[in-house]
This record gives sequence, C-alpha cells and structure tokens, in this order.
Amino acid sequence: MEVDAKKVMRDFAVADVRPMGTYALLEMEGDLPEGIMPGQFVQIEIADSKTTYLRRPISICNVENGRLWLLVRDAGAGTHKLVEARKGDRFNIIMPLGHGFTVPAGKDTRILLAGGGVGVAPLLYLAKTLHDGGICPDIVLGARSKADVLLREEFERYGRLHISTDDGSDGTPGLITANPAWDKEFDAVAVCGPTPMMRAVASICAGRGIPCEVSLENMMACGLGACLCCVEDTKDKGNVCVCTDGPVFNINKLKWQL
Amino acid sequence: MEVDAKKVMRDFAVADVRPMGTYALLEMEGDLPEGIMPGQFVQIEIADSKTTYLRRPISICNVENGRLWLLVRDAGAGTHKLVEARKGDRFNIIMPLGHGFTVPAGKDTRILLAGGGVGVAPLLYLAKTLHDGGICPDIVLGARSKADVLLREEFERYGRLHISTDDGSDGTPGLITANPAWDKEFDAVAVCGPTPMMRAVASICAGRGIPCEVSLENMMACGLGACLCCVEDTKDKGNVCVCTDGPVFNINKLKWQL
Amino acid sequence: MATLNVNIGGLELANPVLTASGTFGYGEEFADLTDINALGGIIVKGTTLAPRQGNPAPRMAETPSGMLNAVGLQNKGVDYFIEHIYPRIAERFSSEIIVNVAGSTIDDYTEVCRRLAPLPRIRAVEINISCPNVKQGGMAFGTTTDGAAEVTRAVRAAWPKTLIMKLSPNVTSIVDIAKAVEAEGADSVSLINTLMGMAIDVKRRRPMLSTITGGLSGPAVKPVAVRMVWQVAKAVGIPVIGLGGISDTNDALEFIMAGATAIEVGTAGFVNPRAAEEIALGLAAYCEENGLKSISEIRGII
Amino acid sequence: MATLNVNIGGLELANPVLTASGTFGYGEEFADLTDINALGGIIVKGTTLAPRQGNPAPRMAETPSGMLNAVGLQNKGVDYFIEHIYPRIAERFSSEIIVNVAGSTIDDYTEVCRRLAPLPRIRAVEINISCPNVKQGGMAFGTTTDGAAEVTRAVRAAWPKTLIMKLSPNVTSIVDIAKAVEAEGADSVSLINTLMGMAIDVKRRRPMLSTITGGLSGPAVKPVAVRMVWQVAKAVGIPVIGLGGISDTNDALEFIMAGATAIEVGTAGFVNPRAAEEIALGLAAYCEENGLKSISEIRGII
Repeated sequence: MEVDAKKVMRDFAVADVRPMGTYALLEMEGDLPEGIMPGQFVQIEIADSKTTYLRRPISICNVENGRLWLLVRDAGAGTHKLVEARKGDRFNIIMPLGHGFTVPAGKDTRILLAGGGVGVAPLLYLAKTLHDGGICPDIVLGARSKADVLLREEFERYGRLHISTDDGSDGTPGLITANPAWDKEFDAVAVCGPTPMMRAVASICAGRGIPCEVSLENMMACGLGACLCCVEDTKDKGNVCVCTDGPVFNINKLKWQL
Repeated sequence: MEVDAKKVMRDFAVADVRPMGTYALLEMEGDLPEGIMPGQFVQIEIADSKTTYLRRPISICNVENGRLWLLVRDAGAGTHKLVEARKGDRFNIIMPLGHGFTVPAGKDTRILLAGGGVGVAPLLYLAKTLHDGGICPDIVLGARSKADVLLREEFERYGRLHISTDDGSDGTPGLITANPAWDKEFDAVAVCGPTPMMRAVASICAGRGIPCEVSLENMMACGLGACLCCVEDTKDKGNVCVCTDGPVFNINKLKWQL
Repeated sequence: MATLNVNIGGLELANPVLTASGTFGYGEEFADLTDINALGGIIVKGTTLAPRQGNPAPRMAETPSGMLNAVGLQNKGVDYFIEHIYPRIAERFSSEIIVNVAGSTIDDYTEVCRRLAPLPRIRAVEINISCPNVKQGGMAFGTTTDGAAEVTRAVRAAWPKTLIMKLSPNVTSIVDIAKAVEAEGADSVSLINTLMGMAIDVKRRRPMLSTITGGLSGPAVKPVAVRMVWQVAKAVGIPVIGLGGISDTNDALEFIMAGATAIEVGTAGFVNPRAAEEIALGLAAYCEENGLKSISEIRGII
Repeated sequence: MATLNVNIGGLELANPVLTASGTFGYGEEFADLTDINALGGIIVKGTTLAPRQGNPAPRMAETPSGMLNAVGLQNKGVDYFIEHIYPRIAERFSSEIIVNVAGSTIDDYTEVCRRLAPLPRIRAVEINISCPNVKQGGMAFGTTTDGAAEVTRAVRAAWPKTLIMKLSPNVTSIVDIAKAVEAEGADSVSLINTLMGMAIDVKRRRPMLSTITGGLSGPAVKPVAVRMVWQVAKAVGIPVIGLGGISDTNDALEFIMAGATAIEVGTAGFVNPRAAEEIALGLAAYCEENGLKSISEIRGII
C-alpha cells in the first residue's frame, strides 16, 4: 500500500484567475509539496466571510509549472469568495488530501475518463499524468451546451477528447453514456461528475466488467479523517471517510445499487 | 427642538483612502442625504468578516465636494476591514445618526474645539461648519508626538490650531488642558477624545462656567435607539441612548463626577 | 397571487413576519428606513407595570455571529405607553401591534394586561416569562412547568384577546413548558428567547456586561431555535411563532418548514433594518416561484 | 519562565490545552500538521464497548460560526482500541492520552473502563453522558441529576484513576448536574458538550442531517459555554475543564478567567489544525507578557 505524502498547511497566492461563467480556474503559486496524486484534493480556508466557517474541499485540477490549478464552481458563499478572488489574494491551503485515481503502469492500458460539470477538474490532472506516463486516454466530457465545456484545450493536449452536450451544440447530443467513445474497449474507467452521471457510467462498467473508479463529494468538515462527517458506506469496511479512504473509490467497494 | 434629518441606508464607494499609521481617512462617494450636522455619525456594515456581526458606528469627519469623510482607527476586526479598504470597495451605510454639536448663531461666539486620537474626527466637520458660518474657532489637538497629529492641514483651514504633544515634539508639551489656548475666554467648548481627556476638559469648563459639549462613544448595536444598549445615565431623563439623544451631550446633562 | 395570511389564535396577520420585542423599538425608530406596514405586525418593547431604568452600561457585547445583551427591560411603564406611545403608533401604523409584557410577580403581568385590554389596536400580548437579564425578569417562571402554567392561568383570566407565551430556551425540555402553557389556555407560544451567555474582556480581566451574564441572540442561535420550534410544533396544537437568528427569507422558511406559523425578526434588524420587510417580500416571491396557494402549505413539512 | 502545569484530579498536565473528543481523531490524523506533544493531552474519540457504525450520512451541516454534527459515536470498539490503536499512539505521543467513554447502559460504561484500566498511559477517562446524537448516547443520563449521579457512582467503582464527567448543556441547571457528579466522586467535569440543534435544506425541503437534529459546536456556542463554566466553577470544588468554541488564545483565556483549570479545543481544529498548539504557545506568551508565575493566577478571577 502506498504511503501518503506528508500533508502541509501553507499560504498560496492567486497568480492568475480565469473566469468561466459560474466557474473560475485559479492558478495558485506557493511552496507545493511533492507527490501530489491525481484525484487528491485540498482544503482551502475562506478567511473573510460572514457566512462560512469551515474550509472548502476543492479537487486538484492540475499541477503545472509549479502552479496549483483549482477549478471552482460558484456554489455558495464559500466558493463564491474563491470565484471572486483577485490576483495576489492569499489563501491558506492544506494538501495533498485523500487517495486518488489508480494510475495504470502499462503503457498500453486503454482508459476512459468521463466527467461533467466541476467534476472534470481532477480528470485533467489524471489525463496529464497518464499522458506523461505514455498513455493516451480517451476523455468524454458532458456539458449543457458548447459554451459550458470546461478546459477543452487543456484536455485535448493529453488525450482523445469526446464531447456530449444536452442540446447537441457540440459533439454528440445527449448524455455522455450515449457518446460513441463507448464503442471502444477499455481496461479502466475513471468518472467524476454529478451523482446520476457517475451512477450511469458505473452501471455501464459493471455490465461490461470494466474496473471503474468514481470520485465522491460528500459533505466534509476536517478533510483529515478525524471528524467522521463525510462517510460513505462500503462493502468491506462499512462507513469510511471519503476524505481519507477516498475521494476516489473503486465502484465495487461501494454499496451503490446499479 | 430641531427635526431630525431623514435617515437613509445606501451603498457608498471608497473614492480615496489616506493611510495614517493605525488610522485611515476614507473619502466615500454616494448619494449623500441633506442636513448632516457636525457630531452626527454613520453605521457602516462590515460585510466580509468572520469575526464581526454588527455594524460599526463611525463619526462623520467631514462632508466636502459631495464626499463623506470617515476617519477610522484600526481598533479590531471590524475597523481593520475599513482601514484596509481599497479604492472602489463598496460599503452599506446608514446615516445621518444622532444629535450633533450646537452650532452657535452669533458670528462673534468664541468657541474652543478640543480633541485627541480618533476623537478629532467630528471636530473637523464642526470647525468647517463654524468657519462657513463666519466663526473662527480655536482648535486644540492632543497627540502622543508630532507624527500623531491627525488632519493638521485641514484643521488649519478652519480655525486657529493649537497642538499639545506628550513628548513636546510639537506645540506645547503635556496634556491639552495645559495648552496656552486656554488662556483666552470662551463662550463654548466642544470636546471629543479619550474619556480622561473629556473629563479633564469638562472640569475646566465647569470651573469656568463655560458650556461644554462632549461626544460619547458607548458600545452600540442598532444606532437607531431601538436596542437600548448604548445608554448613558443623565440627570433629567435617566438612561438615554447615546445613539439618539447623543452622541453629543452638554456636560450638565450627564452624571459625571468632575 | 398566493396568500401569506396566517392566524395566531384568533389574531389575523397579513403575513407571518413580526419584529421581535426589544429589537425594533416601537417601529418609529425604523420608519425612515423600512415600510412598517409591509409587516404582519410589530411586537413592541417589553413593557412593565412601573417604569424601569434597566441595567447599567455596558449592556452589549458582540459575539461570533451574534451578540449578548443585558438591557434589563428598560421601559417607561405601561401607563406611559398607553398615554403617549400607543396613540402615536396606532395612528401611524396599520400592521398589528403586539405588546410584550414583562413582570416580576404574577400581579405585575395581570395588571399590565388589564390596563392594555381596552386598547382596540392591541389584539394580542406576548408574555415574557423568559427574560434572562433581570433577577425578577420572569425567567424563574419560564424555566419550570409549574411556574409557566401559573403565569399563563393568571394572565388568561385577565386578558380576553390573543395570548402568546414567550418561552425560554434555557431549559431541559421546552416541550414540557409549551404543553404546560397550552394546557392553561395560551393561544400561541413564541420561541426562542435568548440563550443565557457570557463574554469576558480578557485585556481588562472583567465581564463584557455589567450583569456578567446576558442573553445571546443572532444567527449563532438559529440551529438551537429551529430544533426547539420543530420539537414544540410537533408536540402542541396551538400555533408556534419561531424566532432566533432569522436574517433572511431562507432562515424564515427553515422555521416555517420546522412548524412555525409566524416568525419574528430580531437582532438581524440591527444589521439590516429592512430585514423583516425583505423577508415578507421574499416569502411572497417564494410562494409564487413554487406555486404555493398559501405559505401554510409548507408549514411543518419536516 | 511561567508554569503552565495544571492538575486535573491527580492528572498532571504540562499545559491546560487538550483536544476535544471526536474532533482530533487519535492525534495521528493531525500529526503531519501540528506537534501533538506540545499539547497537555489529547482526548480520543468516543469509545464504546462494541464497535459502532454510527449514523448514516449526511452527518454534518455548516451553520453561522459553527457546525452541526450527527456522527453517532462511530468507533471500532474498546477492544480494537486497546489492541491496535493504543500501542501505536502510546508509543508515538508523549502527551497525556485520555479516552472518552460512551455507552447506552451503565454496564457499557463500567465495562469499557474496566478494560481500559490496565493501560498505563491512560491515566484518565472522560465519561460522555451527553451525546445528543444517539438515542442511547447517554444524554438521558446527562440531563437528570439522578441519571448523572448513577453513572458516576458506577464508573467511580470501576475506574481507579482520574475520572472526568462530560456534561450536557441541554439542561435547565448544569450546576445541579455538576454538583451531583461531584458528590459521587468525579475528579473533574468537562463542559460543554454540543448544544442540540437542527438545520433545514430549504431547497430540498428536508433536514440537513440524517438524524434531523444534531450537536452544535464552534464559536457560535462560546458565550453559552463560558457562562456555564463560570457558573459551575463557582459551584463545585473539583477542577472544571472548559470547552465550546475555543479557537485562539484569547478564547482559552476567557474560559480560564471564568474558572476553567484546563480547556479543550474542538471544532476549531477543523479550520486550523494547529489551533491547539498555537493556544499552548499563546498561553505561555501571555504569562510572560503579564508577569504571571503560573497560569493559575488568573483562573476564576471573574
């Protein structure tokens, strides 16, 4: 079993902000720790807010040129502060947290990354990691319409990109489960997005007998495995913390009805 | 009895910030109400703060060229946010609040304004109002040392300025009560500053039989006379709200032991 | 257009939004800044038989997401209210005017009610048996079922109109207290009054309040208030008025879904004097957006 | 150099700073981020006789300046703790290790204590008679003087070392409960456990927690906690351990001035994992700056 990288708590400065409608991509500069795995997340402090008390868990979207990328969706007072952040603003971050996606060793592994909404965030760093390891993943992203496809250029750099849009304004109309990307054979699937999307992908994989990893987003307080608030029920170990045993789980471990 | 100006609640934007050590002078732009009297104050909302809940009462330092001047001392999380404010930041303000200083009608009225620390703020607008009314007030300001004398140039515009410093680095050494400004005769005195200073000035006035007005700073919640938190005990009416009956009181009304 | 009308034991309110006693003065203090007549009603300051000077300053301390107060029922007494304040506000405001009544003895409560009874615009009283800031502030009555029942029985005999009992949260079982006052004929219960708290000025090494302890209010107490409203609404048949940290429409909806028929906006008015009016408008908008014919459709759905 | 040493009914602590049960795991979870050995001690997760899966998710809701939790005493049971966890942390950490003990019956409590008694590094237990999140979580014991006394009596007979009773704030008189457990031989009381609260997801029209109600903690509850610590410290002779919303040195000093001999840092650790260590350092600095020979000089000065 891999040994976890040492957790650090440090201030990071916003080096660049890319607004994307209700989302924003923050590029943060600071003293990045070693050994960040795709699928891991950070706990970021929201210092100036009347209505938020706890940190916010944000998945690691990418690590590039010594910068930490965080893709944030404006989903409340806390994340709103992040989306509003200005260049130079400083945030206190605890990282790296949790267990990430399995990165296959074999260069010939056929892997599909499926994501939607803010769920595409951890898949970018996974795609990059696979790409750097000599694997060219298939990537299928779902969005409402063409304008809502996030990080398109970045994903194209690291794999074969397939798009599904609800309104058909880009790629294949409909859900990502209907995307022709699925016509191929895969040795592994990684999915992150809205729960219905993850369930749909998981059941396809169950049907085809493909190992499938999902990244969960349960409500979290500490992010360190201490408060036991973010638990998910598992077949072998019962309630486990998503923040430490996850956020990435092999679907076979979970008690999801597919 | 004068009729109070109608209170308004509006957003104001920071047009200019003048840092002064632990103080800052904010020049705010917005839709200023009519009939602001010297000695009145505003209730300003601290929107983005984990540790402050209530508004902060700040005296009106000046109204000039349609701008509201607020002199703020960094005295805690709330006022710290104000001192840190950047040009363009918006704050919600309720104003004008409370009853201010008596502005004598007669152009030949000999009046002394005495202040120290952040207490000089309301005296500037009073000096300006007197000056505009044809009265040239004597103004005595107390400070630790030369560097701590606030708004010197502004005060010089509106009256005869006398300085007292603890270390003698400017004006007369010692407390403002020892300043030669007191050698003259006065028809009225207005004082705002630390309580010991106000008590000292009040007792001089009591001794000389000069009408003396003090501006109080009791802890406040609503600023509207509803919560009854900021009361001061008075001879004729018992506990009254500093936010509505004050903040300016004739010393004869108060139960201070001089 | 959905209806926001609610009925509190005979008292018809145009909407469920009231202002909490001691936080909105007599309405006049806020009239420049918000439309008093947009509210279901206002509950005026705690009124006692004799005038009261209240506690010495300091009476207030800010706390995380809230504040402590120790006003101590400062008011000019019921006779002054009847002679000077009532005529002014009865003429100026069309929304309901409810008087919060406080006392040290049973006779205090009943006598104040008797004197208020003839006033046509006062259709309801809220009996404060839970003031934590006065030794004889009624909290003694409010923390035992017997004490609460005794006050209710006496006041019920002296007050023919709508009777609301304001309950203390500083008890092991607020449900037992609520059942006790219901059994004695209360038309409604309002909860929660402030939680008893304390803050210390570490620098000066002394309490922040002249009374050492005081009443905690504001968003900080909201989860406790929602829980108690939910428990009480399930346990009694009379309408429950919910208060405790309500700052916006979402907060008000939490209390209504927990079982409150009406709500009171208190401390939030110090930060946003328009909070109550905004909530009244917000509840109407919520009903529209969610196709409700009446706000009552979501009452107690938890 | 001032001393921060304090004594809790025989238990010597290098400083008054402890971590609250259920908020700091077994220390290991925080070891990358803060120096566990800089603390007076850690109080490990509520431990029961049999393993417990706890409540279903969602177990947490953020509230103004705080949070609600409904974990429901999830833990692997006392035998697993003794066999797998204790050896690890006893070897790794030099600061005191206190076990929080929870149960549904008197026998649960006593049996867990009997099994822990042989462990040399466990010099104290904190008996949780105030868990609001489990029907049989002991809050039934913690809300009556008889119940609290009964548990104390039984555990006192089974546990020879330092016995700390953790009290519930959801009562009319926490002073009466504290006196009752003191009379039965408790060496110390710790307070406050969480306030029972509730939050509603208005959009989904359902409770935020799977258990509907949960325990409120964080800065929001601090004024209530300071008040109760002050009341209890005046009323009992045994040392009081204060907790409830302590986030920094100033908060800790409030509790000590209110009468606390030691303090526990809980929810604040979720936001700042170094909070407890920073407070231990901050108390030392405070003593230096104020010329105190011992932190005890300011204990209970209010």
